[in-house]
Amino acid sequence: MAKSSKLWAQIKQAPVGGLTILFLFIVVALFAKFIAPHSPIDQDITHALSPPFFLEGGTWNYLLGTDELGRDILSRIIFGARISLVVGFIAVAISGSIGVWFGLISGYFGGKVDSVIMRLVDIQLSMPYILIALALIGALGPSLRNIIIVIGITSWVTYARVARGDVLGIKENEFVDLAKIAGCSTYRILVRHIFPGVVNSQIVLGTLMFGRVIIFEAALSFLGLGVQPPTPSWGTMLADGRQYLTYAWWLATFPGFAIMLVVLGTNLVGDWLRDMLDPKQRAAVRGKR
Amino acid sequence: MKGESILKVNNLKKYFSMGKEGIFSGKARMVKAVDGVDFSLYKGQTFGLVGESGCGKSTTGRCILKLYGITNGEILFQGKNIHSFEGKERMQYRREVQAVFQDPYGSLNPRMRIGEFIEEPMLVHGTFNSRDRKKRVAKLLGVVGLSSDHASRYPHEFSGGQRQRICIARALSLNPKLVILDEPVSALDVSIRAQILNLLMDLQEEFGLTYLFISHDLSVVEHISDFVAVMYLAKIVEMAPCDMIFKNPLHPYTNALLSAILVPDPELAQDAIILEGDAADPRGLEKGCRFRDRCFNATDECMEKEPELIEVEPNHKVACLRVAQKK
Amino acid sequence: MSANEKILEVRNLKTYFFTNVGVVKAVDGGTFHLKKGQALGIVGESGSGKSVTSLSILRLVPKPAGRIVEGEILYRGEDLVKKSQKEMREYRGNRLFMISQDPMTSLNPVFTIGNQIGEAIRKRQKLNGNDLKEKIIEMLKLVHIRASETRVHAYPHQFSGGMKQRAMISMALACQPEILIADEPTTALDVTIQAQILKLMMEVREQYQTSIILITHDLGVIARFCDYVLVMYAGKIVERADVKTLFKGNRHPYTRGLINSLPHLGKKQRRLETIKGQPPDLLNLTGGCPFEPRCDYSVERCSVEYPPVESAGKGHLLSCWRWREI
Amino acid sequence: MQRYLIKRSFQSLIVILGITVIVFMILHLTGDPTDLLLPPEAGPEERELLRHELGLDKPIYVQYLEYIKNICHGDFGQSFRYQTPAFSVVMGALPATIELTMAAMILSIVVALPIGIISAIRPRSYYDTLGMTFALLGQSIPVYWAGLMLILLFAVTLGWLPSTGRGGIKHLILPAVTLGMFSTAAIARFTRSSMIDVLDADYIRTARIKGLSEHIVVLKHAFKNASIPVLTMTSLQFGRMLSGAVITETIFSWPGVGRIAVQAIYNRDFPVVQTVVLVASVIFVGINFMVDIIYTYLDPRIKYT
Repeated sequence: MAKSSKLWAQIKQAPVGGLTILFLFIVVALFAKFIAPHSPIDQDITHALSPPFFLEGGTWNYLLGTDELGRDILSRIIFGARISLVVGFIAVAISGSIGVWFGLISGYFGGKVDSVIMRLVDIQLSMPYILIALALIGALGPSLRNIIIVIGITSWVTYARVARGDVLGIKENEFVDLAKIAGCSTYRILVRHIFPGVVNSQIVLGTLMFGRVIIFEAALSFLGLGVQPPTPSWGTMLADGRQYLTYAWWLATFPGFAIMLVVLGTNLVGDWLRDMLDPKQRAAVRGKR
Repeated sequence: MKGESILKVNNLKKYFSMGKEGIFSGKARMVKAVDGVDFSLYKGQTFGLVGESGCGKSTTGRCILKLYGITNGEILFQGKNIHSFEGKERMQYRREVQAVFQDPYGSLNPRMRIGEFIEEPMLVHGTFNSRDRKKRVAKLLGVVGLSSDHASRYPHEFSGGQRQRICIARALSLNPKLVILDEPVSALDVSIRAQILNLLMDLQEEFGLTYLFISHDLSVVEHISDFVAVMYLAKIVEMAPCDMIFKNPLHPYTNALLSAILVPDPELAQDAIILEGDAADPRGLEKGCRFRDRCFNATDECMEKEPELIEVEPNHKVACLRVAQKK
Repeated sequence: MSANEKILEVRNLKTYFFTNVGVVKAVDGGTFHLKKGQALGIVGESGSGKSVTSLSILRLVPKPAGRIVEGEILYRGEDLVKKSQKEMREYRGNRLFMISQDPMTSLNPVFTIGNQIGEAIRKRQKLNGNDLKEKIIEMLKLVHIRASETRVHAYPHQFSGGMKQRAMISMALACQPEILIADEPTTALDVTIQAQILKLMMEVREQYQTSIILITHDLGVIARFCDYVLVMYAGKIVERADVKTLFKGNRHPYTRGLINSLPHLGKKQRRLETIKGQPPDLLNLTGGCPFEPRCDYSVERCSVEYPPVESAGKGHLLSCWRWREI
Repeated sequence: MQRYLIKRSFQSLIVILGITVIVFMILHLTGDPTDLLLPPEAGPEERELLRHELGLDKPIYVQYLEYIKNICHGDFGQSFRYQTPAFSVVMGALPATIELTMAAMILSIVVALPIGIISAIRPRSYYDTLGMTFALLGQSIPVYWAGLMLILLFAVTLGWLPSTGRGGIKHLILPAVTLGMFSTAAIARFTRSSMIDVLDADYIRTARIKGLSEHIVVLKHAFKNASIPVLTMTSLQFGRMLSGAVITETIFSWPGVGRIAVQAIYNRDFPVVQTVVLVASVIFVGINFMVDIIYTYLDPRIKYT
């Protein structure tokens, strides 16, 4: 009774803005075909660099204007959401499932296993990850699949560190000893007793990392080694728009704004989830990429 | 009085390594948590193991529970060395020895329903089918004074005393022979403590359980135990049947402990023996009696010679040179 | 200054915690006083409000959830409830001091013991350099810390639990407060160390005529140390009496149950008497007596109306509808 | 303390070795460098010859050992593009990057600490809400977009500050703000939460019981404790910054190692890429090691273990 009313009190504090942003983002990405007013790749040179509707020369046909090839920016942003959603979702799933296991094993067994995994984490944290990612993508070729894989394997450390910290705490609990005394196998202890205790913080982390990954993917595209044209991606749009910054500012501004909104949404929702599911975990994880 | 021995601890030693002394020297720093302890548990009886924090009483319990490997000595369960158990025998041991710990909050997995929690040992050991297990959970809940519809609830809905009852129910689920009770009432409020102690004693009678009762609280130990051992810095300093040790304590440490108990009665004027200083660092003790620095009776000999635990009167063992000389 | 002077009077103190789940009435109408040189015990189980009472006196109730909603805390006639936090600083450390529950966490781990005691000394005397250091060493000697000359420079983690509690007491001595509140000062310590600390506190009390409020769940400590005792249950003071009356002539069913449920050394009984049921849920209290569900004497009236404070003898007050029959 | 520092330097060494392994592996993953060095029409014999010259026909561990040997001698290989030693290419650009990251770091700390501390003292106050809203935004804005928007506003529209190149404080402002934005937000939020944690501690209550003034309680007793996790977090931010510098330098045409590295990746100039990665990693490991030494002053518990 006390717990349910507490839960309700926390649900009432839900960040409506953040949830709305994320909801819209997912809907837009899933139904881009039906929502977008234009094709994202059809070029119309006659309307190239047309400004957004509220500026002089803008038309309602191209709400947010067009780019240098006359493609509708709004439609490109709508289709770009797909890339962000797919990359964010899969990369988080990959890195989360790698990281959580490393963290579980490292924390539970301790000793030499722990030292080895923690050194791996240190190594990963010490390297400028963006260069590693760039070099890897350069080597493997810039396909969507490779981008997801590279982001996935370069961001497992955060999950591992958080999971390890959780496990170290959970391990101190006497129910773990009681499980051993009852004759539970190590696998059962890990899966039934330890894992449920790390799930909440991993969900929180995954939400926050979702935003980070979107930024990361766009950064790769921005540097030219992300999703290749003509597929619309927010990072590529930013990079392309950069050249026209002085006289067609809308090219770079709107896709960046979209990234910021989505990331803001994940941050808001992530913070709320953390307060609700995992009050112990502080902003600690935020800084660690 | 004694009856059948169920578990025997012979010269048990447990040292913990505290890291290496230097990166390049192989010598490890050792903390001797338990340093040569002998005792036996007899069927249907309660053996009280009492001492202050860090004396090694809990470590002893954990060695018996096979949560730690041991450094030296042996633990015999019904005549067999428990550290030689493999496979089937190991599971058999896990079935027959259970435990209840101090912290009622840490003992329950917050994400497991009470029913699952009590059922888990039976599930792991493959006893009964699913339906019978559920029935048994309901029955066990009744035995410890809870209602069977508590099974579907989560731990956060229960108070400390109720949680401890749940732990007891789980411990009983496999019909164990021996239950290690490690400070089972220390974290509970005074008014709840008595409930749990009564429950433990009732269950012992009903199921013929053997208890190893580990506690720092002498009045609780006196209440529940048949036989008591007092530990100080990794060793037993005095061991005797309960009445004997409380009526006629021989070791100066036992005396000091007893006099430090605050009797809830303002009219009983007490003159506590105030011991100087803190418990010594076990690392500094190479020779001599481990209690010598705090002892009000220590002589030069105590600095040099380590006393053995010897029987000074029938069933009453003490590790003190001065007491041994007097007798 | 007479020996019977009331230096602290608490009147109808109500300290509530406003959580997002509901209001917890941690202290609900506490009235008591403390005389010069007296050792007042407050006994109760977890959640009874005994610690919140002491924090209220110091005006250190955890914000923002906790608040003193009503009542007066008169220290020599001055109402502390009305003081600002800045004004309270003149009382804390000078007139009032508290030793808290856990010596392990109540000292700051990153400063030396000497530094932390020095802060307390400098509150009263503006000492510096060597004078200050000597004063600190003197303080450590007062609480029987050996080798105090070197221990001044030690950090808390190098001290054992008992030594930390001694260091806390030496801080109290440096402040020379009129009222020393000790919140479970020995709970985290071993029995032999507990005996040392209690002895030290008795010395302090005798030597400096300090009034002490000792908060504990341990009736043994109360019997040993206190003159007068308050028994708290679910935020209410249910019974108060001098220590002898409390143990021998108590009339409240909770007090009686509490005392009887203790195992008595040397008096081997097969079963202990118990108080039935579970501790109360402070969020769901009705208007009646909070002990009613666990009480063997309860009648219908108990669940509806909280009993008034009545006198059962000199200085013996209690709140129970049926105390005359007990 | 010695034990601790010896242990930490030992760990750092292992980390650096591990990095060399990974860099070496990535280098191998990128394929046969002879493709790049030889004209496409080169025959297989020519190729074999070059492979032999470069030692590529030896077993992989021999190649790795030689690689380590060369690094120890300061030989990081020739830049394919500049035809000069890769190490000197990177070292030439390093001061610019250090200038930028240091400026960004100092800016972050100077701005973030007061925001975090004041927000922690008065949680849910007007100031806290404002500070934390900005921090949340700061953590949500991508570096590259922030950079472009700052250029748009201060360079293009207002014309106050230059948008590209290095030289003087004016040139430094926009890149430093861009690079420091995320860290400022992160450190501010983290400082706030660790201060709130610490302000809850028993020893803070003890300090208040002693009647100490509020600023001594907060700045002496609380902050010294809170600074320990904040320092850890800040040192991790350095790692982030070295990555962030890659983007920032690209946007502002800042002549640092980040920009060189990106160009090198485009040009498949691997000796330069690996030198940048190694140098950056060693710097980061070095910073962490210095932070470890600072710890021993902040936290006496470390000194004695």
